[in-house]
Amino acid sequence: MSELFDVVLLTLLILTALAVARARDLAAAAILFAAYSLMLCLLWLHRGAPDVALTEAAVGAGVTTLLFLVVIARTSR
Amino acid sequence: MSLLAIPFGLIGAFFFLAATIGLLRLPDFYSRAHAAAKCDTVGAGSILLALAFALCPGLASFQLLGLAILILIAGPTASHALARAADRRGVAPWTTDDP
Amino acid sequence: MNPRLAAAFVTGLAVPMLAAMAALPRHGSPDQPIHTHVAREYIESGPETGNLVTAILLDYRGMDTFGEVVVIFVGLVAVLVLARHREPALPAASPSPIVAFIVRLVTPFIALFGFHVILSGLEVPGGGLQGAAILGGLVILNGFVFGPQHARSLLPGRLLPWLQGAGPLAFLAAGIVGGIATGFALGYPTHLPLLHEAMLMGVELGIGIGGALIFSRLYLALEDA
Amino acid sequence: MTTHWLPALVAIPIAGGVLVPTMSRRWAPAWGFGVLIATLGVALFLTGLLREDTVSYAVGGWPPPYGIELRFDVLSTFAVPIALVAALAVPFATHSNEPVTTPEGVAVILVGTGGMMGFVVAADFFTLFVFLEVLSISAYGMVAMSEERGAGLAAFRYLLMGTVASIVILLSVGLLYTLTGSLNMADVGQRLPDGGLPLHLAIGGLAAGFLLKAAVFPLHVWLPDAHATAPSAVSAILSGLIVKMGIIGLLRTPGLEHLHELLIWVGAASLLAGALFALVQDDLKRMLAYSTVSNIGLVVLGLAVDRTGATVHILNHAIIKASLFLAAGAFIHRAGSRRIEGTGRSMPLTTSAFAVGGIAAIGIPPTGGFTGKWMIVLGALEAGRWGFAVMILLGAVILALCYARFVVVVAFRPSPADREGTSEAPLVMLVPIFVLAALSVGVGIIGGPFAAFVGK
Amino acid sequence: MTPLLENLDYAATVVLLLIGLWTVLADSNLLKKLMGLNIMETAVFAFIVTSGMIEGGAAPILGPDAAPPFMAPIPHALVLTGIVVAVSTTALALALLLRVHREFGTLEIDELRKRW
Repeated sequence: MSELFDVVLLTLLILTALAVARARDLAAAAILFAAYSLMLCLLWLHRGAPDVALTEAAVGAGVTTLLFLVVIARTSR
Repeated sequence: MSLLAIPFGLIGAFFFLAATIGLLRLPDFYSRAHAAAKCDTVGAGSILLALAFALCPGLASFQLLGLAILILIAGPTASHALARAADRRGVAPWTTDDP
Repeated sequence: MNPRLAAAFVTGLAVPMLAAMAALPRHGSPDQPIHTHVAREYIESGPETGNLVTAILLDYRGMDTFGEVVVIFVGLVAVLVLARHREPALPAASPSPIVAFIVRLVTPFIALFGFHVILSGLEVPGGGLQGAAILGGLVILNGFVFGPQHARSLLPGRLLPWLQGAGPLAFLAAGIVGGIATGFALGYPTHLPLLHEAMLMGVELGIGIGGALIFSRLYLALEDA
Repeated sequence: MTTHWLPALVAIPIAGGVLVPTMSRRWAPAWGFGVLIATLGVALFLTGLLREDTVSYAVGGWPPPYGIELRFDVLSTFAVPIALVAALAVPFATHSNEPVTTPEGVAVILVGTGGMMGFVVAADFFTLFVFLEVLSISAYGMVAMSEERGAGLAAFRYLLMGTVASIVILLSVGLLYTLTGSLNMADVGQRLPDGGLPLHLAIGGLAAGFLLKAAVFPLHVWLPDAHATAPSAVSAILSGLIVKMGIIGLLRTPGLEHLHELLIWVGAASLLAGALFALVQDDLKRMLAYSTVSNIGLVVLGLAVDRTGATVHILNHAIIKASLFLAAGAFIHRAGSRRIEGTGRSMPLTTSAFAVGGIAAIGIPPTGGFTGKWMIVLGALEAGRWGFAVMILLGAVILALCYARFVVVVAFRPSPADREGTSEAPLVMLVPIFVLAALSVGVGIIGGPFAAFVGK
Repeated sequence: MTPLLENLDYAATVVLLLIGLWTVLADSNLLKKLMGLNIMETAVFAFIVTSGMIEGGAAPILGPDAAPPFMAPIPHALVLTGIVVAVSTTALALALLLRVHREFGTLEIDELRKRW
């Protein structure tokens, strides 16, 4: 049986993923995706995987989101 | 030293609570951003200070102090950039004339 | 695809997948095969101290990490083929003085932290790739605030084609040196501690610097494709 | 048996690819060609060694299952056609105005070749995945090299479906690892549990992912656009080599025998659907793309009834389909557009090479296409599935109609008035086409001993 | 057989994977499809990291203070590689989308079908 912290975090993760899937505004979806990545990073830290958490924070939430934002800005002007 | 953690933690918690209520209740983008910025700086700053006191003395408390300074720099800058971008985009501030 | 059809398909997939997940060994229990076979060997006979994940990335499974740096390299090169029609990127709207000041203030600290992460990966969480993402993110941040032209000026000009391949090249060099010293490509000579250390550092630096340049160039290519 | 040439097989093209962007535009194609010929030499040397024993290499000196193992076995002989086709595609592309032979373009082809080499010699599931990604990302980039309108969209759809396939494969590798605690293929095979839903999900996931990468009907929807819009030299690599990686992945999947019944039906459907779609195409490259779907179907069917035949057929088909796409590229180059009616009248050499390739693709003896197809037909008969043997022959008849039609269109239709005086293809195009066309016949003539070698 | 409740974390990763797959299949915007793909990828990473977890285990960083049991380190190494693969696929996909947008002026599937 998982701990309460895990259950809350996983529920939030699923809700955020659903929010990304349902968002109509692309920039909002990108920011929600960054939030999703950061929560995932928290989960991994809790799972004893600090290396993965650091990488997810820097690459998944950082670089990927920034690249998404560049493309969203360029395709909507 | 670690007794000092209690008041700072309470202050941080209070600011987080107030900022969250503000974020949900305030009428327009600028005032909500203002509330969120308080949450970032005072709230997170106090809690980090509280943690630093709790772990004092040690390397970790210095790292936490550094983190607090970083947040003190980054939070307001981000709020400022957001508000400025909104202003440039023509988001109008709320006034008392609005319903 | 029609959303309803897609929803039906996804729901149909959910049933067998969830059932299979229920039938897996309980996660977290120490007697599942994942903990009793290869991983145990690494923990028991691996290095005495330090970050085991980095040891696996560079040593036991070095070939995979070589493939990984090749993947980002080829991603960049493919993007560069696409971005040949370049329109000069628009200069950024004049940045707010506050933001500009703060970004100038923190840039050297973040750069220092990036290099720290690259080099300390052997002992604590971190490593070449994480540091590369931090340095690359720093260049992207500067591009957001001061415009892509400024971000481009932060990169080394003439050496760029060499340095962007630094990751694979460092691995190839380590592969050959290790091959001569131990008889196996990508072997690390534990009987020569100084060379061992130098090889690990060289590979980490190669991944870090090459990766940082690749992330920065990916951003620049998207900005003026 | 161990030799350092085995890691070198992967390292040489990748090192070459990493260094190309440092050189000037003029030298890039020559460098690429040289590196690929060197790779071909290594591949031939390793194939020669294989007559005595399988070659195995423990990277970093860590014995399997603790370290990564590379292994050169019968399936890895696919390294020879990989190096050959890639090497011939580079000089072929020097005449096109598409960016295939810019330093970046050559780098993509070289690294992609290295990825395929890593894929065929990997004896570890995660290494297999990593090199699958190297070659897939190169493939998406190769499609995007086309200047044609819509090529970007075709490449994006290819990327989307290819990445879904990769994700499914990674999930299955993760499941296998959770079940066995190991990633080494041989070790996983030994430690596999007897049954259970997770095992079936893992095997099914691997099969689904590789079938998607191999473009089997009805998962083929990405293939025609991607293969038809790509520059012709690249289409030869994509259709001849990269879709075959899905088949090699299937051949590496443990416990595939659980899925034989599925494979035989999917293969038969793909075989017929591909041939029928090919029949209604008016564009030569799209027809060739659908003919690839049909041939992949044949191979998937063959996996279930006669693995040796399937292996022989992917080797032969790589060479045949590459020669056909290069010939199509020569027609398009001379015609200046995709409307190629009558171009062949002034290009007798290319047209005859195309016809030879067509005969080989249909599978008429003594060409290379015959050996594998015949073995699969015999295998189907032996298994008592004579209905499938009939389907294979029916597919061959339909494909024969397709190829005959295009030979007629190219060679006997009058060409449009504005295009009088086209001439034979330039030498750098003609030589690669002829080498491959000659080989597609030659492999058939030595087919018997070759099949015996593969079957061993 | 363990009941699904005991493997709740695995079940959550399956849900995330399917949310991503649904976005890839059903969303009408190509950028959103790409985000769905990223969600699928992270879901698989979450599955792999979860499989290497051990109850009450420590992070696999050895040292004088660290005591077993340790989390299995190989899944962490695999996921690190996977994250890098994901970001480079995403970057290439974004470059392709810029080209699509330059050629057709839109990233909505319905519009693209009309302008093809």
